[in-house]
Amino acid sequence: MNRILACLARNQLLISLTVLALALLFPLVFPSQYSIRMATLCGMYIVLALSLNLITGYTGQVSLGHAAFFGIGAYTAAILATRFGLNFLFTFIAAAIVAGLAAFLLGLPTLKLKGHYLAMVTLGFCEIVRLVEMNWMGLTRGPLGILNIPPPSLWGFTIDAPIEYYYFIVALVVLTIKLVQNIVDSRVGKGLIAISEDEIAAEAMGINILRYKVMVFVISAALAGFAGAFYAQYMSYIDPTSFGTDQSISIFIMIIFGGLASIPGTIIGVIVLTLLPEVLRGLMDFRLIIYGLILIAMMLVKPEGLLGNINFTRIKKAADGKKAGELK
Amino acid sequence: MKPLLGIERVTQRFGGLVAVSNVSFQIFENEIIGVIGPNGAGKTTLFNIITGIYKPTEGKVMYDEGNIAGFRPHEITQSGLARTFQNIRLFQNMTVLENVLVGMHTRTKANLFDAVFRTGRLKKEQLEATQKAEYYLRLVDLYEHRHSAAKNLPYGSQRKLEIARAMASEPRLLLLDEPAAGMNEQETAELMEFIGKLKALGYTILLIEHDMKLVMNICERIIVFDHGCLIAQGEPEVIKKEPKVIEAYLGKEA
Amino acid sequence: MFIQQLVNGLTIGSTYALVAIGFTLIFGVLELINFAHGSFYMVGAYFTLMLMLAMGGNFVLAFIISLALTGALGAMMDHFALRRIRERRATKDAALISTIGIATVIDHSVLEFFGSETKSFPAVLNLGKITVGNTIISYMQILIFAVAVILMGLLTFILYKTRIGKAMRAVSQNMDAAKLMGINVNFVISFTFLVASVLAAIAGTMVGMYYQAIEVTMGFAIGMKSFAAAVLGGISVLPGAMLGGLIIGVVEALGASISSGYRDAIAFAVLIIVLVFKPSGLLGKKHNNKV
Amino acid sequence: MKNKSKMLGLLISICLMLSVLAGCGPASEANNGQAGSDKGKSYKLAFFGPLSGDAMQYGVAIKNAVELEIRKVNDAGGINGVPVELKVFDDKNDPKESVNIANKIVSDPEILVAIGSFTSSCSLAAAPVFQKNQVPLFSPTASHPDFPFAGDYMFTLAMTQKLESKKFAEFVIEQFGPKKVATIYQNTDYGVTANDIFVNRIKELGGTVTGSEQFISGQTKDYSPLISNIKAQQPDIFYVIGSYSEAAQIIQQAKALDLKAQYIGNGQLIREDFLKLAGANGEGLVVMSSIPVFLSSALEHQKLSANTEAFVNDFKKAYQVEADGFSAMGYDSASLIVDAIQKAGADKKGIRDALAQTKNYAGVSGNLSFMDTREVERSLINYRVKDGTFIPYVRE
Repeated sequence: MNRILACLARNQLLISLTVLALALLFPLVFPSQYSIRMATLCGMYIVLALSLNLITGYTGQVSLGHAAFFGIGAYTAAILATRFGLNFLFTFIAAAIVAGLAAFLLGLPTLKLKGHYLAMVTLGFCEIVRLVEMNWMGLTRGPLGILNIPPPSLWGFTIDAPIEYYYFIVALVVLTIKLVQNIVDSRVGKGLIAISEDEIAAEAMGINILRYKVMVFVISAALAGFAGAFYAQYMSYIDPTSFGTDQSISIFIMIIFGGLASIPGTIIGVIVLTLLPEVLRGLMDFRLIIYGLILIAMMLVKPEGLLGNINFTRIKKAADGKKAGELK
Repeated sequence: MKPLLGIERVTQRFGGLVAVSNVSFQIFENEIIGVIGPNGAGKTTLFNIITGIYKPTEGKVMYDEGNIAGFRPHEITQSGLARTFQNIRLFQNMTVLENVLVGMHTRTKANLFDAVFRTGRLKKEQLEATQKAEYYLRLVDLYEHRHSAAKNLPYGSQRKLEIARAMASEPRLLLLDEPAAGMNEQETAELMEFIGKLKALGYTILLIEHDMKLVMNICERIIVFDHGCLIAQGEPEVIKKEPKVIEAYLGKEA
Repeated sequence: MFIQQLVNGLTIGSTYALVAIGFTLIFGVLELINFAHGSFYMVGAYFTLMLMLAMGGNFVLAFIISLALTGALGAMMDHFALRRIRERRATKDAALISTIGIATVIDHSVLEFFGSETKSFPAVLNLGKITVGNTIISYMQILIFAVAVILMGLLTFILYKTRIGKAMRAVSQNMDAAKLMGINVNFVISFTFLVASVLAAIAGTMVGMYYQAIEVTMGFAIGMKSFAAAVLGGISVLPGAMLGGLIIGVVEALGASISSGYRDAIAFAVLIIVLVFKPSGLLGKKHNNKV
Repeated sequence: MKNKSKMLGLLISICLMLSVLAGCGPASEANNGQAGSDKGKSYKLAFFGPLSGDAMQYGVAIKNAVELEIRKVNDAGGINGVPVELKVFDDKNDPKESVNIANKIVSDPEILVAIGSFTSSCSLAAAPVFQKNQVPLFSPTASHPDFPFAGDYMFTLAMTQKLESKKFAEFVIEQFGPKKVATIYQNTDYGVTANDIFVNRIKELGGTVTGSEQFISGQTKDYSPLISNIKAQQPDIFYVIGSYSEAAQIIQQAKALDLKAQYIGNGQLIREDFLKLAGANGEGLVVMSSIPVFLSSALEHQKLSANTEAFVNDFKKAYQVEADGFSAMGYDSASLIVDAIQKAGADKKGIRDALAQTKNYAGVSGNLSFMDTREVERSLINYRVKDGTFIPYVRE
């Protein structure tokens, strides 16, 4: 098994390029609006899941409130786009900033909490945000939701054909992957992983635990806000029902299913769990029973997720090390 | 000669229990000080006070003319104190090299901006850091295992890795909490010889240890604790004969 | 009017306490948030109702069989789904996801067999009500409060006065050490799930009797609030579940009288504020980290 | 033990791989529409609504009624000899799903008209997709005021809340005089809009509104704090806007807290389950509705038109369950679409124009006509609950 992993690890770059090529060719192979739409939604969820993986996978802090930032981003973009007609650069960045700010305000006082207490606080926060969206009629029109959100446009060029949306989200996904990888492979990333391994030891190494947790919380929320802005301008209609705690929990399931702290794992986890309900659509009533059973079975067979704690960069280094060792 | 670290009348109470009571002593540059005493004498509690895990109920910890009592642990490490733990606290799933790189956290500067845009500074610093880390690993001859996970190392090597990780933050004072615990004869001898090398490199070391042979051979000064009090202080030979020390260890003659 | 809202709050609070006790028990012993607990609460109520209708209104028998069935379901859940995850030393999140899967299966099976419409629960105990000034208190409200206290007392008795209770506490301190002491850990944990599921079934039936209506979504609705109650009181501390439940109930009732829309937002805001100032909950022991 | 988990693992991964492959395959619609009609010449329609999840009961009722009409038409030889085929989709009452399905439907150019969805938020979400692809979307029940204006291909058989709630307010003032009114409403697009329009119209007609309390459906079962608020305002009239199960529990808890007022409700409560749930507490409740009631208990007291009578019996025979207002609207939607296809043939724009000109159509759900803004105008049918059944309202 580890021989396969080693070979995978060695030509990591080759594999990711082929996957990217496949992604770019996808709309030509499956041209129907429905498949492109599903692929675009997968892309959006990948951005969301990767950002949550930064907090839960790499830094070990369970957050069940990710949909709150997804919602804040969506509403920020929707309100800015509908009321001021700003181009998508502005709405996306504003969405990320507002979501990041919300994460900062929540994170600063609460990130000293551990494990289940933090999970409850984030779950509660997600419910509070949803209730604010439901009740603040003046800003969000409450349950009526926001209609006719204009598609993203920049200096005259508007994105509205499904295929344009698809390539737009593929670009966002690549950006997110690069961002997460860069953070993880840096001194900052090592600090985060140290926090997830053993907080006391990490602090003894001179890492300011609270500052790092708040930082990663803000980055991940900003990314979720980004995905929210895309969702708002892609669906052209949003209402509070899609930003509740059930959405947070389903994103959380995706990263556990795919494998914590693993970018390829998260991507596979998202694709499988987004397509599963569609594939089971035919079974109408038993669909969700089977979905539950698959979850249970998966946790029995592979509790650490499909590609859990398989870190290809480490395997590659070990393989190179061994090869170099033999030479010396 | 100005002391590097001064403990002034430090007391620590947990509820009713007094773990450390009114302890004062000083440590000077490039000394190797041993701290001994029966279990529960307050040695590790003192360590935790110095490294900021507990804020002392009373008293001061003077370092660089400032009282660092109550500072956060990461601030204390930043100012040049590094420590190991009684029960090993390595980053288990990270590789040996990565553990040491985390140890160098305070000595490297690449921030989030550098990481995201992979700036030149980040790459240069990463290269230097890796080389320095490999130097420390060679010191504790763990270089060959640098890419294997920390949890796969044998017990003795894990101890040495923890020391290498502490050294990586280039401390002025190295605090070792029972480094020889669980080591066999041959490993303890190697450790003794290694600590000697550290002294030659100019480190100041404060270590807690039960292995009397190691303490008596390597330490220039010994501090003895019993029931949270400092009952004796001085050269190894003097401490050996000190009646209070014998009594603390062997109990009163019948 | 304020006293009436207080009474309303205490009633809602005791329904949360009833469910929160189960959360605290499972978390205390296993350090696991049991997302399926709300589903057992709902399934317990459905079993009682369906059995009662099938057996011509004999409530007591239906109630007892329902407790047995739900308890067995809980123990089975642990045995088949969670035991192997524990044995493989997997992360806690895996067990968490498994309970979410179980909750999904239970909720949608009930939806499949009993349909999605709300079922009316016959008023088994019609005890009437008393009016004090203009505040109305129904005996049923007092009964629910009393049952919550009794259950907590019973559970405290089991935990601190019986052999199995001692074993449960040992497992909660250190599972491996408990094994070495010859405790059959898997049996103890399955028994814990059995007790928690019986508690959930009792709570579900009581709430069904009081509101005279049950529906499939009742489990999810109360699940989050009672988990918040358990955390507010200091998770793994039994009286904490009671205290947390009552506080959240009262805060929600008073909040609703201020602005009905933000009723739950106020309850969760109070929870977050308390946790910020008292990180391990109101009655939770502040565990200082042993270095 | 070891190889058992290996085998289980293999099983799981095969099942996952299959699902991933099937998922990515070219849009494999789960075609579970009408069996029988060959792939050859046929008028294709699509239905989407909540067939699972908590709104399942409403979606299934409408689907059954639509299929009943299509079976009737096909048995009679189809439209000018061409059979009608219906593709059915389940949107789980989730706007995101409705948009997914909308995209699936428009990908198949043969589908002439889409019937759906049940709630306004789902229909609103799907509307832009159908409007952009010029496919008529006919929702039997979406009553959100913005829906008819989401595009000129949008139709709804429900009187929008703007008209319905205004008529309710006028009825209340006319029957009970300008009294003190309190409302409790569900925080959904239906509830918020219905409450706002009703409350404003009451004020315009001189009534006073003592207060409006709001609840989030599915969030809690205990409405006592809200009811205590309302009781303190001592209203004469207490209007409950919510689903039948919520209304029943609210009324039951209001009676338990001795809230003395004339309780009134709207069309959502007209169901057998409401009477069962509310029990004795329902006595004296006045219900205003723009859709008819077919409960067996209410039928004895009512004289039904011939086609309504036929529909009620056919529905009961086909599905062994009572038809309700929603299924009546579903049935009418299907028959209106069939008439439009008869006139305009397989041309979507033609069908749209034919539908828009419908004037006082004697449908099963009452007599209706489309205004030029494609909103529907209906007359109110009101009831009172007496001895556990709905009887036609008569002023006492």
